[in-house]
Amino acid sequence: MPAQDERELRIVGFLCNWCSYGGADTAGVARFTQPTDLRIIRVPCSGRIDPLFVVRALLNGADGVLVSGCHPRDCHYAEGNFYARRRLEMLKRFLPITGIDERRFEYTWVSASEGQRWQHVVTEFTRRIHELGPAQSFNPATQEEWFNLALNEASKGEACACHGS
Amino acid sequence: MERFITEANLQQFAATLAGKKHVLAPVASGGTTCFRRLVPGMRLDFSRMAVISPKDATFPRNETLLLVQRYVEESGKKLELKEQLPEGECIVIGSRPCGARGKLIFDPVYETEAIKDPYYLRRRDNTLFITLSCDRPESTCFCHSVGSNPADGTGSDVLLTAVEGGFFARAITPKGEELLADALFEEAGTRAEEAAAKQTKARELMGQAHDFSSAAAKLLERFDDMGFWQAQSNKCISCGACTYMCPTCYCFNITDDEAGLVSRRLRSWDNCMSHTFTLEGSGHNPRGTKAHRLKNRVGHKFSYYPDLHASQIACCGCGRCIKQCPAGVDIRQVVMAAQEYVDER
Amino acid sequence: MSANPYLPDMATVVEVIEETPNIKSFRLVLNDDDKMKTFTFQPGQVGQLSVFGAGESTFVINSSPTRMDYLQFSVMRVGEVTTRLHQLKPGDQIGVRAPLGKPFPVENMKGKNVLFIGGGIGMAPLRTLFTYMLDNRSDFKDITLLYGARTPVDLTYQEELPEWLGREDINTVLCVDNEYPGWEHKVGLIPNILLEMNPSPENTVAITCGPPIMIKFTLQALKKLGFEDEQIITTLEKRMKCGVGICGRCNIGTKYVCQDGPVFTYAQLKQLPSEL
Amino acid sequence: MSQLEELKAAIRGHLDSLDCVIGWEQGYDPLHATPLFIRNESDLERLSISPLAVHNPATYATGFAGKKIGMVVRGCHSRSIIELLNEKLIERENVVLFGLCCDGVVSQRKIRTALPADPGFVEAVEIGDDALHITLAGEKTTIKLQDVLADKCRICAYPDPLLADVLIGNKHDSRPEETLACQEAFEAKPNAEKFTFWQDTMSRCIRCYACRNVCPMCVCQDYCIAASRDPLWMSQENSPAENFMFQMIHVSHLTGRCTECGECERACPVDIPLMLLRRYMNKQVQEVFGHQAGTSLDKTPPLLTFQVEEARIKERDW
Repeated sequence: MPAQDERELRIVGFLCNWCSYGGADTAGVARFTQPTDLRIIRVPCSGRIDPLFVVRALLNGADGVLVSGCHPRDCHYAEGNFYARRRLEMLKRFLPITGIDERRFEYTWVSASEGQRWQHVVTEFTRRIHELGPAQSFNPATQEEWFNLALNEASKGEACACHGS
Repeated sequence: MERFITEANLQQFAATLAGKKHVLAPVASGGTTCFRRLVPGMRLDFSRMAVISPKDATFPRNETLLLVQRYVEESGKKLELKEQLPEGECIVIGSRPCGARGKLIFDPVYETEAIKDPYYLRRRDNTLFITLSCDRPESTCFCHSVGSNPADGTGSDVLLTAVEGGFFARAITPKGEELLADALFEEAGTRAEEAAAKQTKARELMGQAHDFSSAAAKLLERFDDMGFWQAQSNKCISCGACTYMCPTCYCFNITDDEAGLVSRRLRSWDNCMSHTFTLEGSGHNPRGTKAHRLKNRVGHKFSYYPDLHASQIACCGCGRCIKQCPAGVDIRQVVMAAQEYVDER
Repeated sequence: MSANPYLPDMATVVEVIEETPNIKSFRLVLNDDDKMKTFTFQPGQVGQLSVFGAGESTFVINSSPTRMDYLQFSVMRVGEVTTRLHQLKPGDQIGVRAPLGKPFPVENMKGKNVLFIGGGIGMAPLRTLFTYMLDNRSDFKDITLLYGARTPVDLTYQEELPEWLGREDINTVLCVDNEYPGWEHKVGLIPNILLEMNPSPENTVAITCGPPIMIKFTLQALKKLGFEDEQIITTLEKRMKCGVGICGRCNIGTKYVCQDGPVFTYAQLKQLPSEL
Repeated sequence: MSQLEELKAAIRGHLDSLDCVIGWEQGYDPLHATPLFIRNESDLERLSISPLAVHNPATYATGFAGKKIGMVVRGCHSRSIIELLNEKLIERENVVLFGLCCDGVVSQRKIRTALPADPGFVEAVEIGDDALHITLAGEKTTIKLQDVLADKCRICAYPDPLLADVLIGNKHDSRPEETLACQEAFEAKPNAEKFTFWQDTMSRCIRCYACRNVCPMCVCQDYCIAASRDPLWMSQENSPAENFMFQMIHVSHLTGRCTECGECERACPVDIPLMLLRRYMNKQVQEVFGHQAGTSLDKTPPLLTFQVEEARIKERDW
């Protein structure tokens, strides 16, 4: 069931096998109501998630990407999520310079027993993505869009007139 | 046929054409000048030679060769292949003589008795070149060393020469004459002489040409001298700026992309300076270092290709590879070094 | 081939043979009956196999033009395309661009002794010519096959080996690098076994294919046995894309392996710049 | 003795023990320099250290693995060397650093903009203390060095090499207080504008990988994931999205490692302002980890380590 009465959006979830995937399962078993936009990809550990997975998903047309792992100090592999936290934080901070709305990406921690927290996270994130609406394709979709883009950008002159290395 | 067109009218001519056809022209973009698809409203930028060559017109950076649709039916799996031959005409406005002539290097390779590359042939036959002759050479220009000159009309349909107030236009092919029939072109009057004088001056400014006549043999002689090639390639960073800028580099890659039940076979520019270009499945690489690769790049242009194709050097002398090289590798110098090499052993 | 040299013909996999743990042979039939009936090639020519979505790779057609029920290709699993090829099952669709390249100079071999020396997957290009000669046995004098692999399970064409070993009109020698329980044939490296066999170069053509290191030492052994460069033939491997001499990566100097090869005599190879 | 002579003398003393010393010489015209690999006295004669000599010699450092080489380094170049050392990609005993206290190098792009005609027509260049006198198509133009300094030099915090075996020139005692207005203006733009800017700019990219190959920190080179088919990170398709994907890869792999030498942007044949991405990301790294790559020896890049309690990463509420 979609969160809102709208078209389903494409949200990709990277969930660690040991905590968050279990948390999602717990939520499911408990029959908590959840939006269905999220497509879950199970990974061994949040430390397995290359931030480029997220980038690739966004450039391939995902409307949102959610990463969830074990709470810090609770990583099944002791320290995978500590590394993940640094990488994902940097990704989140990086997105604004690309013009991709950083709200389309989020990372969080959900343990296997936190079915309710999972329900909350996925509902909130899905709501947020629906508020943002479908993501714009990085490749202009039609010839006309190409033309408009090229003309608009040309009319602005150089975005960074002074740059020079 | 000889005509004249004012600068403003040329802009208008280009804009009108761009409204009807695929026009590729040098456009100022982000502080640089590149060939781009001209959109009505954009202005031609003739102030400098475009960084990227007009090769895209006849050999786009990537094109789909085939589309493949898979079906899973009860009777089994089925595949449907769709050939994706290019359609439509293209007009290049503002190429320089080197770029227009450079594309001819493709012909003996892409059209032989046995093999005809339909993608290239269609594009070539459906592309017109309105070329701008150069009024002064840049320090990287050496078209005169590879059998051309700054006002060479080879490979062009119309040759423009900048004169007072606009451009003197000479049709080189019947299709070029059709273009010049447009009402925006005026009587040429006495401008033919002005243009001729300009062209002569440009040629004089180029100075002494390099003599590459012994390159084919000398490069082969140096083939096994890896010390020579290591020295020549010291500063090379093995990127693809030279090959992708080059109007004559014709090597390509073929790769498949897959999404669900649809896949496509893509042809894209490839780069002989990259490690993967010749990397074999077994892990063996006959050109494992940048020295091997530079040897092949220079050898191909100045030795192997001329050997196979009537002594024609596979280089149009546009100098883009020199000007755009992040490390300043100068192909002229490499060839001269091979020619002048004295074996002291 | 079609007017568009990049357009593969569609074919159906009719049989998959697991030759060794990492080599499979695929038997294909072109979907277009007429094309299959009129398809001609010569021993040594190659084809490009397409697994759509993964890509294309070049393999020698290792069935014989004398046996045209199917086209056979043997594929070692090494990369993306070959891995996907190995997943194919009978009935699956595949693209084929063939024949490409130059064949073995069969005419020149008529009336001569022929010595085949194959190592591992290098047996594939020899198999086509070998089978062709078996089917035209009277055109050739003595035929000898020396075929080796690292271990007994790495020997391809196990189905055919008993026939080859059993035929009176050919001399087949098999070898593996080390002793293995139950192995009744020669033990040792191919060049050493070759020297042991001591074949006469008199009116003989030697055809060899295998891993680069084996070819290198086999060539040395053949020279030691008195073979002239013109009497030795091999086939080369290069990364290829277009297969028709355009894309520009398989050249050695002016020669394009996809068009001018893959078959070369040792004499021709010596004329080429050293970039194998 | 001029700085150049001082440097030559220093290099001369080491030549015998080194495979080569990497410096610069004049390139295809008097306005362009090119890297020089000095192996003997006659090579040494051609050495130039003018503000036109821009290339980062650290780019070549890993290519000489196992050999002992020398490099003439400016401040930013020394940062690249330090970072390479920190990541154990080169060995200290295999490099001899001839440090130049640097007053900045030029941006060829800015020169091009400042000149009345294409710099391709350059005939002669005279380098004064604070200006370039360029003869172009018969006419002489004077450009103030200050006006064409590379961006990295305008805001350079490390003009003096942070690591050197020989130091040439006078150390700087102050840092420029300039900021890059363009950078700040770009960062402040709304997402939609940044998005369309990159869409259009990336359509210019031809994926020549000059930005990658010139980067001293891009050490995978021949084995870059951009060329991998399995896993397939990128299509060969030359579209804005695929081109941008590569820049994402580059940024991601440089996080906490970029020494801001600006080579990627300089090398780009189609003038893509890649430093917009680099500087922004470096600022984030500085903010979160207090780290500046290549500024001190024996520092681990921040993404290769962690703290159990991250002082500056806030957990978000849900």
